[in-house]
Amino acid sequence: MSDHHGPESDHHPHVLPMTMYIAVGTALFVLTALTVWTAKFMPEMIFHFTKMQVTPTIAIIIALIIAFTKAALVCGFFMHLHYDKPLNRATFLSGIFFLSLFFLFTLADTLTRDDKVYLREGMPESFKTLTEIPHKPHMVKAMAGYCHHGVKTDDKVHPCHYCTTGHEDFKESDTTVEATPEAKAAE
Amino acid sequence: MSTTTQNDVNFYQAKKGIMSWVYTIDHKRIGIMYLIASSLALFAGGAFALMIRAQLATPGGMLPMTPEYKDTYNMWFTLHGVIMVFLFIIPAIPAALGNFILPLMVGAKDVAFPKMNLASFYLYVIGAAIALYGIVGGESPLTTGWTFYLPYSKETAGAVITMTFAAFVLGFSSIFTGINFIVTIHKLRAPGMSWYKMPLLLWALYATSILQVLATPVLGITLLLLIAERTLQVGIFDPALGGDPVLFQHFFWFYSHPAVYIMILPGMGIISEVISCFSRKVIFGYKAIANSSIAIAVISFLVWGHHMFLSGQSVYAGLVFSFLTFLVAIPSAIKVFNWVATLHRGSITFETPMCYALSFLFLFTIGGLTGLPLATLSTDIVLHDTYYVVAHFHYVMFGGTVIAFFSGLHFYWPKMVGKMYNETVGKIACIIVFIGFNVTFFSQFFLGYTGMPRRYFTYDSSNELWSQMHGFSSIGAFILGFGVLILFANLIASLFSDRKAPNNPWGATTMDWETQSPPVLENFSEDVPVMKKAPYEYE
Amino acid sequence: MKLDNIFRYSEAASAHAKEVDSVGSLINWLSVVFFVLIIGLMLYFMIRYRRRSENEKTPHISHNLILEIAWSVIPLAIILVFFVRGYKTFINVMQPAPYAQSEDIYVTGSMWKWDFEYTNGGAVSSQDSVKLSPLKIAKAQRKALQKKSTPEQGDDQKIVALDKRITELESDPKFNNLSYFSKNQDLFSKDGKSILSPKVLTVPINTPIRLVVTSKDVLHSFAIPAMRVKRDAVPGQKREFMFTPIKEGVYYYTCNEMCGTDHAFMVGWMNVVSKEEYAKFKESIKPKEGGTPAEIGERLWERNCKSCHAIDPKAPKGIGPNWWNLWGSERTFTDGTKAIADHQYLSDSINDPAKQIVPGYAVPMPAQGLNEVQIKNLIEFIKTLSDKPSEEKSEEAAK
Amino acid sequence: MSSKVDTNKFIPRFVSHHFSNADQEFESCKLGMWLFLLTEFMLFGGIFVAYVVFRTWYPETFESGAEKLDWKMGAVNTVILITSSVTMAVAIREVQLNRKGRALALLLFTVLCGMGFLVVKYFEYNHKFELGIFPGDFFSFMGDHMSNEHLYFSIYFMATATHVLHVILGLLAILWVSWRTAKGEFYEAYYTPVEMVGLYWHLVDLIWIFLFPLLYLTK
Repeated sequence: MSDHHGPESDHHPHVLPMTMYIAVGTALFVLTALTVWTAKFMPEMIFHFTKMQVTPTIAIIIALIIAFTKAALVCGFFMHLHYDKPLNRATFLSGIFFLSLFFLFTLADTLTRDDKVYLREGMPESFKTLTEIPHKPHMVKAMAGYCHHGVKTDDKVHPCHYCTTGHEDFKESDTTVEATPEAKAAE
Repeated sequence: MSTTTQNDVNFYQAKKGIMSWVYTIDHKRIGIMYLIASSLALFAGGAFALMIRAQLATPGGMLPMTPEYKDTYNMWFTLHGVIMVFLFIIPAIPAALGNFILPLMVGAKDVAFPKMNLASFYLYVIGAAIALYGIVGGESPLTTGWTFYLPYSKETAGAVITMTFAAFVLGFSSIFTGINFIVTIHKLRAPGMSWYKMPLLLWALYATSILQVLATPVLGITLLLLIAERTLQVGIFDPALGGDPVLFQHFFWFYSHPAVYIMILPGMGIISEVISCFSRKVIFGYKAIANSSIAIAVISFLVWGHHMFLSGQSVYAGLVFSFLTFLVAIPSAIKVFNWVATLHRGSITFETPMCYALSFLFLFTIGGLTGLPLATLSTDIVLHDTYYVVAHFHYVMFGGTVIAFFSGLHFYWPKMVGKMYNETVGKIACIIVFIGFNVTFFSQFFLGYTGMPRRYFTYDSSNELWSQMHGFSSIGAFILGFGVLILFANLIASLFSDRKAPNNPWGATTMDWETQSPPVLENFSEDVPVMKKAPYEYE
Repeated sequence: MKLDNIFRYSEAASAHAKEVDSVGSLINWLSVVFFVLIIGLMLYFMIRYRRRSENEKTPHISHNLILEIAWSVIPLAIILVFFVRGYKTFINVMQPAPYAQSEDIYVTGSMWKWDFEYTNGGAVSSQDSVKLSPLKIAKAQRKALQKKSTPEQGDDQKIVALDKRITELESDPKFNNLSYFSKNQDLFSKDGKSILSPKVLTVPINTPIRLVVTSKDVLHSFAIPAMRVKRDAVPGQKREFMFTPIKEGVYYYTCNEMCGTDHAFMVGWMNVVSKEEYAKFKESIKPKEGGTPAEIGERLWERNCKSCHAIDPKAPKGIGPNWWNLWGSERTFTDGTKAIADHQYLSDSINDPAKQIVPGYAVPMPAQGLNEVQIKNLIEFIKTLSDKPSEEKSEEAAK
Repeated sequence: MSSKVDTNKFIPRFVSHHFSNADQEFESCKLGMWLFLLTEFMLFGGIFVAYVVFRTWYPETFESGAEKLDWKMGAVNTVILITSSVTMAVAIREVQLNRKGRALALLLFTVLCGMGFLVVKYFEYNHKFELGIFPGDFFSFMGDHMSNEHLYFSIYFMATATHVLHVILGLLAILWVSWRTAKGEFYEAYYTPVEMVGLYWHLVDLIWIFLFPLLYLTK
């Protein structure tokens, strides 16, 4: 084929300085540490000093802000969007745009759903049981013979790492230990 | 065109043998293969359509009313939908005609990623094979409708996993085509072709590709979640496990509403080309048509909820979606007005492609206007999920897209195969299709108005209007099927005729007509083809 | 035909139907105007500007800004009117104000029937529905007369009279909307028994009716075209809508969301009656309270089980097993195992009907959603259905 | 610049027939890759939408579910993925500078990190399965939990399994470009596949950046 082009019509790479990679990498590690700290340790500290609770909403907003910052760093520098053609940047941003439309309009429905139909006298019991399934999550306590982390209390193979002093919670709350077949067999 | 050299051998003769087709990365050959495959899908889907109409011709139907045959009808309309949507309408114009024409139109030697183009075709074939397995592979019939609504698609015994997986694979085929077209239009335009000098079909294909790239992945994850729902019982969409079946509809329509525009936009592009060409006149309001394609692409992402006004969606979301739905009507209307204005003071001839284009204007106008009562919230209460909806979207999908596909097929046929078809037979077929179509679907508006629900395999025999209209509709369907058969017979007969097509039989001005018919292997004889004059510059 | 009736939907019988229909007419008339305009111009241009010679020149008209703005803005203004006209009615129907006084009826869809429960705890059974359909009764009577093995004198006249009544009822405008199924019962039956038992929804006239819909299994959609209402029944969730019937009569309702094999049969009819009649009707379906467990169980049977399970020793074979002499008998199942019909077996087979099936009863019983007390009462009732004294039987079962 | 290329060391490469020059080819590939990444955003977007919808509906369930995950393992995996992302980015830089050996070493180190991620994920999954934490209806956890916590774990398993699938595909792609790097096919004028695989690998990292706080941290 006549029109192949040799290396003389070459592409010239845009080489970025090493310091940039190091700086961005460091920033990403620091932000990871920060997001862990804000989620796991900061609420306790704030509570200790100010007696204020960090609500889940605030926690998730903080986490998302950090996540978006990290994402911006990765996209901008590692994926070279900061230096790239506007077209590629537009491609990326259009993804964000249409994704946010997806979020926005789906939530516009799910957050304003009118299935909390005004309840009145006379709703039949059967109808009530049919329609209250999804919206009422409730706590299910641990089964007999299991600690609240879900590990069998007499399991020698997989001891529970979280109940540090033995299955402490289990001993406090559960009284049906005799009822389990294993316990009976042991006696 | 230079004198005959090695370069002027057309792409059919440049390489020989079956393997040269199997391994080809030539966009023209891939386009031809797509055309054959999707036409086969059209016939399969059409066969199901005729069976549906045969069943509904009388209230009692042709199937015995015993439990084992009720699912047969449900399977027919499901497969009609699945085959027509995923195997025919979505790939027909972009992947078959678009693949052939787009690189010629931009003046490129091929699409940007020829191997990916071939992969797209093979994914299509694999998807079609999986779908075929789902139909004849011994699983119980799929009866969910092409929408796969949960929880029914979770509880039914049908071949849901097979079919959804087929649609998943076909989705990737569609994505690959979309990526290819966007990059080709961005990077491989001929020197001299600026954005506003592109033919309008390119704008339409560009807008289509945006939709394919952005919307299809959501279908992918939706179908994956549906498969997970059936195999792992994940419960995200299952109310019995705390999930929400309406969320599935959001997921599904986030793809499937833009998909409606994936179907219609390329058709609109073809109509722009054809009307301008056969009116011998510059297209009226070029920028308006071009920009409205992009506007449709963007707004179509905001309106999916109008399929769900009554589906348990919040009424407030319904308000928002109704409002936005009205907005998307405007760009479509602008296009229609521009096409009609193009006819004004033209020099109009009525070759077969133009006949189809004019039928398109007629049918698409009806299709568009009958969409308004569905977008209006209060009237949608009456019409939702009735035959009115069926009639409306067939006016848009068949009267719009498929008629535009026929128009494009006749328009580009000389370029694709190098032979002219019989003009008279083509026109007769067009008239039969037009009449058959209107008889079939206009009667369904009356059914919908009087409350006949969709997807019923029988109906009230005491309602005379219903019996009459269903009867009309069934007769029309067979007329329509007959017309389509003549159409394809005419085209296939042309292959064996000796009417060689000139390079530019219609006197069109876009770059694709500058090559020979059929084109040479690398499309243009020149090394770097240059756009010489703007499109639609007829004198 | 009156001009404004060209675009009417099915018969309008609710308060908001007029508004809906007028919006529909408005849209359709404007659509006609636009259609005539567009297609008229198209046809005119086609004829006026057809090519007359090969060398025709066309003018270079690339665009006309004012024209283009006009045909973008005018349609936009028009369709915004549609939006405003449309949404008010929609909100009123789909989300009635919580303080609105209304008669509430709870609608449950399941494959493939609709159930209606009223605020006084009453529910309609299929049997009641049959009674509510004069046409059905007349047809059933005629059939019974024709099938008689020993015809009596005067039967012929009776049949003629019934035929006349049937024709009358069929041509009655009130019954024009009746579904196919009421008239073609025979087509929809299996082994001589109707597999469908559409229930009649009875509502009072001129009263706001609030229907709260849900579903037991998959998505359904409850629609009454004449009332201009429709809404999906989402399993596990409640949806409501409100309408005020303004015309007495019988109107059909349908399921509009694909829900499986018998989707097309998920239809029935709604009876709009006067307020007095409705009060009487509501009183008649009010569940009786108190009584012995067996009496409560009998009422449960009437409501939930009667359509499939007979309690009469002479009754023909039904969809489900006959309950006469069931208690304490030995049951053989399709997998060959056997069991004594004691309390455990009965409550098991009510809770999980598909687990053990007696040969000859192919259709598994749908889940009934009865609680333990109800099951106990039902079993007490089953115990009384025996030709032996009840004490003896229960002793046997105890052994 | 091309004069600097040692042609003994690198295999010269020609531009495909339908492109007019190497820049056009590179930019086309890059645009194509970005469009592909766009589809990946939308794909994961679906799962995130499901997450947000159910989180707003059942906040307690999600808090209870998040407590059952081991945030330390998640944090370790985040660090691993970020490290691999850095090495991948630097590997592309080395290819651009014609340093074949260093590029290869960095690519292989990236593969190692990816495998480390999979190993940690394996232990996490294994622990969940031992406790009976499965998606959806198979959820058979015996300890304290919310009544519909299987939904949280459905989303957790769907999201992480899809992500793990992407990690595996990414690793295969990196191995492929490592092999071609070793053969000397890439140099400053032609390194498109490395760049593309790099973009893909960063996407994998990008998605984990969101999955980690949303699934593990926010209770």
